[in-house]
Amino acid sequence: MSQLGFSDEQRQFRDFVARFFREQSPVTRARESMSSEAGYDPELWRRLGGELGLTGVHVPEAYGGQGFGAVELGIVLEEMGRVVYCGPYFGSAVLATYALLEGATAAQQERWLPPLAAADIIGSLALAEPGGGWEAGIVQASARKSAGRWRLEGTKSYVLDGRTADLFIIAAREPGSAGPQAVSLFAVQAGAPGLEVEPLQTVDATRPLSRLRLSGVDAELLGEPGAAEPVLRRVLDRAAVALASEMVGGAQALLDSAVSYAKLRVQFGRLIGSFQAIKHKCADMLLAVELAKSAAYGAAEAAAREASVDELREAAALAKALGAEAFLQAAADTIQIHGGSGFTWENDTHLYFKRARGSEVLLGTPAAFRDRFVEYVSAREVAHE
Amino acid sequence: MSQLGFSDEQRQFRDFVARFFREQSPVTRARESMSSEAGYDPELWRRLGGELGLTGVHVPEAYGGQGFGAVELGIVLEEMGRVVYCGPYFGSAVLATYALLEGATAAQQERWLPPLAAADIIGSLALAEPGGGWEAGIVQASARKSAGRWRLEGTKSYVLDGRTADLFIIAAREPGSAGPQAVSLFAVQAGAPGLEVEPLQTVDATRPLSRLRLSGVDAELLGEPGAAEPVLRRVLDRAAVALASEMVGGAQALLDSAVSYAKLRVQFGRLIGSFQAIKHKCADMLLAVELAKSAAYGAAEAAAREASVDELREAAALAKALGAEAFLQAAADTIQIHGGSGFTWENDTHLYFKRARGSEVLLGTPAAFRDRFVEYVSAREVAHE
Amino acid sequence: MNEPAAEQVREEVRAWLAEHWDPDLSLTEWRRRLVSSGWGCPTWPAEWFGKGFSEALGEVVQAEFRRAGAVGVASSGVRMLAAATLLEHGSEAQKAALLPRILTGEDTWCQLFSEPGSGSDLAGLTTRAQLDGDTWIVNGQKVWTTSAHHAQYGMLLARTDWDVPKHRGLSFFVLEIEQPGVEVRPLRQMNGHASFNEVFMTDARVPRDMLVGKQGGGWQVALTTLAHERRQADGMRNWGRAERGEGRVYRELREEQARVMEPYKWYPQRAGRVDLILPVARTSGRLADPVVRQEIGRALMLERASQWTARRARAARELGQPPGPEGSLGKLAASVVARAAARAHAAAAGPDALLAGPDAPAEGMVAEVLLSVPAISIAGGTDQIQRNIIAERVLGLPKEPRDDVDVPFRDVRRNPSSV
Amino acid sequence: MNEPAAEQVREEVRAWLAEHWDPDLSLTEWRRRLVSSGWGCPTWPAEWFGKGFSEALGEVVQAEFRRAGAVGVASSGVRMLAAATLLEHGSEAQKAALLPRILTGEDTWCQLFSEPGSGSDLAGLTTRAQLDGDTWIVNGQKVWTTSAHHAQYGMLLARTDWDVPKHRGLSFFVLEIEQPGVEVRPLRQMNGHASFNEVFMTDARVPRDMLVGKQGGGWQVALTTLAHERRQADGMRNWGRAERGEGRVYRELREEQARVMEPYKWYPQRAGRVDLILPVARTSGRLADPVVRQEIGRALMLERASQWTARRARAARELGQPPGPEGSLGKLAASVVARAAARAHAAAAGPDALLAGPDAPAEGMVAEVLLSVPAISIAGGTDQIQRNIIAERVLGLPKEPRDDVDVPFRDVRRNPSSV
Repeated sequence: MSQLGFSDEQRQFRDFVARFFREQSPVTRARESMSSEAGYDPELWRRLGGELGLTGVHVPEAYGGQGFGAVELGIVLEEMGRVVYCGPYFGSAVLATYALLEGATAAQQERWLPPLAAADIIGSLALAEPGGGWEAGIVQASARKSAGRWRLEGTKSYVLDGRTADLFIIAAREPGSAGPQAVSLFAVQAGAPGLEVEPLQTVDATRPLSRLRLSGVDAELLGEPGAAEPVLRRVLDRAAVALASEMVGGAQALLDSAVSYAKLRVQFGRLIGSFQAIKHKCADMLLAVELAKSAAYGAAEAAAREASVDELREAAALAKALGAEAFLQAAADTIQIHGGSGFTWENDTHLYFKRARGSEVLLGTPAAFRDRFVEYVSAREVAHE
Repeated sequence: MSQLGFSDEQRQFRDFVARFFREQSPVTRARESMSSEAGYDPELWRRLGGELGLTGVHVPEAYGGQGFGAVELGIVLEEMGRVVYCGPYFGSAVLATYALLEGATAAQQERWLPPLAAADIIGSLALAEPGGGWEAGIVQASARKSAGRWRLEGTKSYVLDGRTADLFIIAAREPGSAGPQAVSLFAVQAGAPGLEVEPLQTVDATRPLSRLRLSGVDAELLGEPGAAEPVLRRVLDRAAVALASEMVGGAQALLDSAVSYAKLRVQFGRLIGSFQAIKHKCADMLLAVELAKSAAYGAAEAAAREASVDELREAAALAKALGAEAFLQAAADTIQIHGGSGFTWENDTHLYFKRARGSEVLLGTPAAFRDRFVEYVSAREVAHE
Repeated sequence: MNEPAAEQVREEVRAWLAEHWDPDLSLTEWRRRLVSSGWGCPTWPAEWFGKGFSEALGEVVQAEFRRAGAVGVASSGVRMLAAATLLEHGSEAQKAALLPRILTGEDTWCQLFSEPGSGSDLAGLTTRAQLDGDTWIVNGQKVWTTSAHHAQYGMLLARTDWDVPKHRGLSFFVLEIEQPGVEVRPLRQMNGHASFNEVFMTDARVPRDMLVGKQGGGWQVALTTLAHERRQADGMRNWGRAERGEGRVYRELREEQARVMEPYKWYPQRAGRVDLILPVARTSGRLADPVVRQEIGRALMLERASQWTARRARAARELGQPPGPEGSLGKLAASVVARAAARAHAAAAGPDALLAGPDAPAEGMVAEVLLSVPAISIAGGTDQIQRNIIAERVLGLPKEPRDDVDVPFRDVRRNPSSV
Repeated sequence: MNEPAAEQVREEVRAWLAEHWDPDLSLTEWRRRLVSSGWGCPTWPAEWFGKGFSEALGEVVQAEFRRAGAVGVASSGVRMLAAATLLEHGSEAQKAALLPRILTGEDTWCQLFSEPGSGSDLAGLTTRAQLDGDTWIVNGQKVWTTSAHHAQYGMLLARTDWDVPKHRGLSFFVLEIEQPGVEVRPLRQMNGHASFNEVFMTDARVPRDMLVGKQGGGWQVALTTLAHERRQADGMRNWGRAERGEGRVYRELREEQARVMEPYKWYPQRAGRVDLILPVARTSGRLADPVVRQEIGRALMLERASQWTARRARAARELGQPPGPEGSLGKLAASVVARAAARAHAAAAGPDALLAGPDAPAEGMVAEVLLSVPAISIAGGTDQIQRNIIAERVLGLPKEPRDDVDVPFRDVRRNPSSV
């Protein structure tokens, strides 16, 4: 049972993070970053690591992290979501870092977690393939061992920060195998021979994606062979929670923007916020945002206290689905409330709208998570009978 | 391609039918009928047949009908829907009559259509079984021929007007067969030995349903053996169109009621219809009702001009799904606009609400029709490529 | 305000209970002891049947009562709204005369606020009270009154001045129900239940000393009632735990609870009975249908998130943090959950959604859900009013321009049918 | 009003075309012949470049043009709104000077109505025009102007009197765009297109004789423009059929059409591209997913019903029957269809909804749909305004109380940023 309260320390941490992003990375920064050569702001990124320790907030102190948990990670992402932070945090600090935390040997963790936690390198998890699916079962890419070396073949898609990543964690399976078993994780460094990175054109320019072509790429096995399935489940549940936090941050920023505008804008001699059509839209938005927040907070707590797999996956599905819906609806409503100007490039709303569209399908659609949620709840009910 | 206009004759017919129901069968009549012993008003029913010819509006003149088509039938049902007419019209004049028109031999038609068209007897189509489904494929009831006589075994459910019907048309299959083929239609008269009629308690008391238990009931084969599947498809497509017409009539009545109330009721010193919350709800209701009407009218035209099977089934699915959604939403919104009084027994809205709830699932849910619509449209597109 | 220590209180209450608690007393006898001792309402003022304790100390007392299995004062239903209102606004004489029998459960109360002509716009009510000598003469009609048919008293809000703005011309009275000028009629709802009444007042009489608060100050008094009503509605989920003890006092308590709960028995259906969705879907075989699962998922997710939102508000309160918006959304969230639940039930039931009664899914509960859910968006403030309140009070959006609040009520447009 | 017979007209136009139609003329040369002969706009008055024919006879002429493959006058884009407005409200001199070059296509027009501070509330605009001798001096900013960057003229609505109610202080002008006081800037939208402009007027000049209608009568004039705009928007679906003929006139016509259509090229995406949903779902393999099919079904059904609703309105018109409500719903229906289509596209595309550009579903069209659909609920009147109009004009619901229409505009609250 989740408690759903934040301690005073956590609230102070949130204030600190919120102030940092508000001041150092307002939305104008996302605009600059997304159209820059690198696609992110390397200096800001390094500050997140070295100066602030945010890239390692959830990494054990032994590996150079802060040793906090999923709740603090959720706070970071929520505040990043508010400003549509444009950088490799979600791909590197969440997906890749969790993959190493959950799936690598101690030696591998010692080697890669400190530079990841310090934002000295960028990590990227390459799981999905053309056609999508964020689970071990969909993996087609193959890993063949010969003469003591693993070689990867195949295509990965929707890979976050592929163009800028230093380290790829790639899921591949034994040749000829099928199903979620027989899938392993591998580490490949950027620039490895046979690894081709093709940037994809994305709806959300603040979250760059790539396609990876693997042609006999030399790779290092992470952890045990054939053990990727449970690892990926833990990683993806945690990542879904983190993404949900980012989405509720974005949704809250939209609500704030819509409400401020409705308090300023006059039409027909009245503030538009005094019209029921606008008022009720804002109230519904608030309800959706608060429900999504509760889901995200509850899920972060479940992840933080190493809840049972069942409890976490249920909460993660809830958080991801409600977060995506609230974010997308808030974006559409905020455009609508801003009227014509809400549809312009100059207005920030479209950055959130595009982030919402992208986040909706990243890691799985709300429909897929809704279906799973029913499965989980029903299974638990039957088990408890 | 449908034309979607009504001729002047059709408009006059509508005016005539509308006036009749408004004057002779206002909603109070439905209230009386639904709680009466018979469950309908036999005198009114006989007037629909003899005096007005409405029960045979779509029956060829050779069988004592008016010889009009599906458009006129749709007009009758739309006007009945407006007043939540409570009587066996849909079950007898639509389902049973269409079943005979489509699936009986000329001799059988000569025998049964005239009394049906004249409302001298009540017919009822018994197709669905416990668990539902309005298509030949679901039939489990069996028909065994021995010594030249057919005997039916099984259970039918959701049978309209079972308690008052004189003639049942029952779908049953060859023992041991499966799938939509091998299903035939049979005629059984009320009171036949082995036929047990159990009234079901229904959400919509204006449309009584029964369960039939068949224990070796002696039955007469209708038309050819094993030919029921295409017959039922034609019958059910036409019935879906008729039901859609009834639903848009109900939805229109609700909209009228909501709008009148919003023009009369004062809160906060203003007519409530001047509040955007009410105003926009009414506008959305109008849009849904008009879209549903267009679908129902287009589908009635397709049925009337004996359109291709493909065109009719597509239009019928459209009309049934949109009609059900518009009706149910209009009912919920009208209750809401009426506020507390809308939730009382005294207020007529609940009669429409219950009719809407029942009509939503009768013959198949909107979700099922939506799925089929996609199938049909997609098949046609591919065929035309 | 020097409070005794918790330990001391615990010992005192234990000793008192050891001496006085007796499950074979009649419920009224036992509660009279509670009232006279002050242990029944320890957080009430010492001079009014309480002990003037803090909430925390009150919790200590309650814990000892639970430990001993001792029954408390009558605390459910509309009577507690009356008690809270009288405690805050009543005269000395009113408190002395009315509070004890509220606490013992001897008196049942009802609330006479809403009228056919004023639902959302409560302050627009038109029931009229005119002073005639020492008696107020009341004429008008009230509606949505729970339990009026067995109530002794009604909290009556009536208009005593038509020449001032609407909120300023109302007065709050205690009306005796059992009198010739008051007629109570049951009001049947679309789901077949009749848990409310209409109350017709024709020259009904209220003694002058049964005005609560000031003449023309009724709106402020009613706000106290409404605030407690909201709190009670929030707590409704935990109601009606059956007491299981043996002895006369328990027997009478169970009867009292059954009587009090009777009008609310369909409220769980009104809220959508989310708990029944999966069982219904399993029984119908539709749990495997992906489209049905989406509807079910929507309802289950909204319900879960809604529960967690209430818990968030509670957690913030317990941590002493300022309340966020999450605390104001419960009523609207309940509507959203209930609607989603109704859709899920209909989808899960399939064609059996046509049926009602014992043959229907979940022994007719699904039918009852489908026919009860529309009430949740109306009762106790429509969704539209909730959205206005949330937008204005929580989000700070500007109010709609109004022309009915600053003018004499006499000049305000109102429903033609109202008196 | 003695009209010639259809047969006689048909022969006349045939004879005229046989003599004058020449696909090797320049487009302008040919259209000058149309203008001077009156065959280009036969339903226009005979004294204004037409023949004063009925719609029915006009149809006869058009049919002959189609038969001969002869090109017509310039009739697309904002210029025709200008023509209709001038024809109804322009002075003799304005009609004589401006109409011919509209019809030949030599002049392009734009519409200068909307402002940043007045979107839904068009009559609240604050662009100011002050008479200085024989010249109106205009200051202010307009927005959402299509084609301003290559227009010669703008239909300008500006405020000339601040001391009368808002609708009565507006005047309608013809503004020359190519002058120092007018600056046109492209306005980029969230979908990357820049099909509109902002127009800044700083001491821009309008000769006194370019006031259209009366001073202070601009609102009535603008209503004519808006009525034609609505009609044009309804007909938009049939636009842009490419002409296929050979010869200079056709070549120039195709160029003109491409230029006119350029700003509208994303409009089909804005409307949801329902036609692409099934192909996208087939390609992605998601057509088999029952949940995706529901979304697709919703969009396809709404689109079909919406088309049939338009057809119903047309049928009633053709049968000479009074128009029903179905004719007023097109714009709101289009929003509903587009939103359903966007949901269906997203569902059908699956994870590929993340992508844009040539690698993305339907060569990036799905991404463009997702980023364009939000505009359809705003442009040309938001959904909220549409619902108000439908509720008030079609359903007859009462208007909201307003306090901005009967007072001097000077005293009406307006956006702080506006001039």
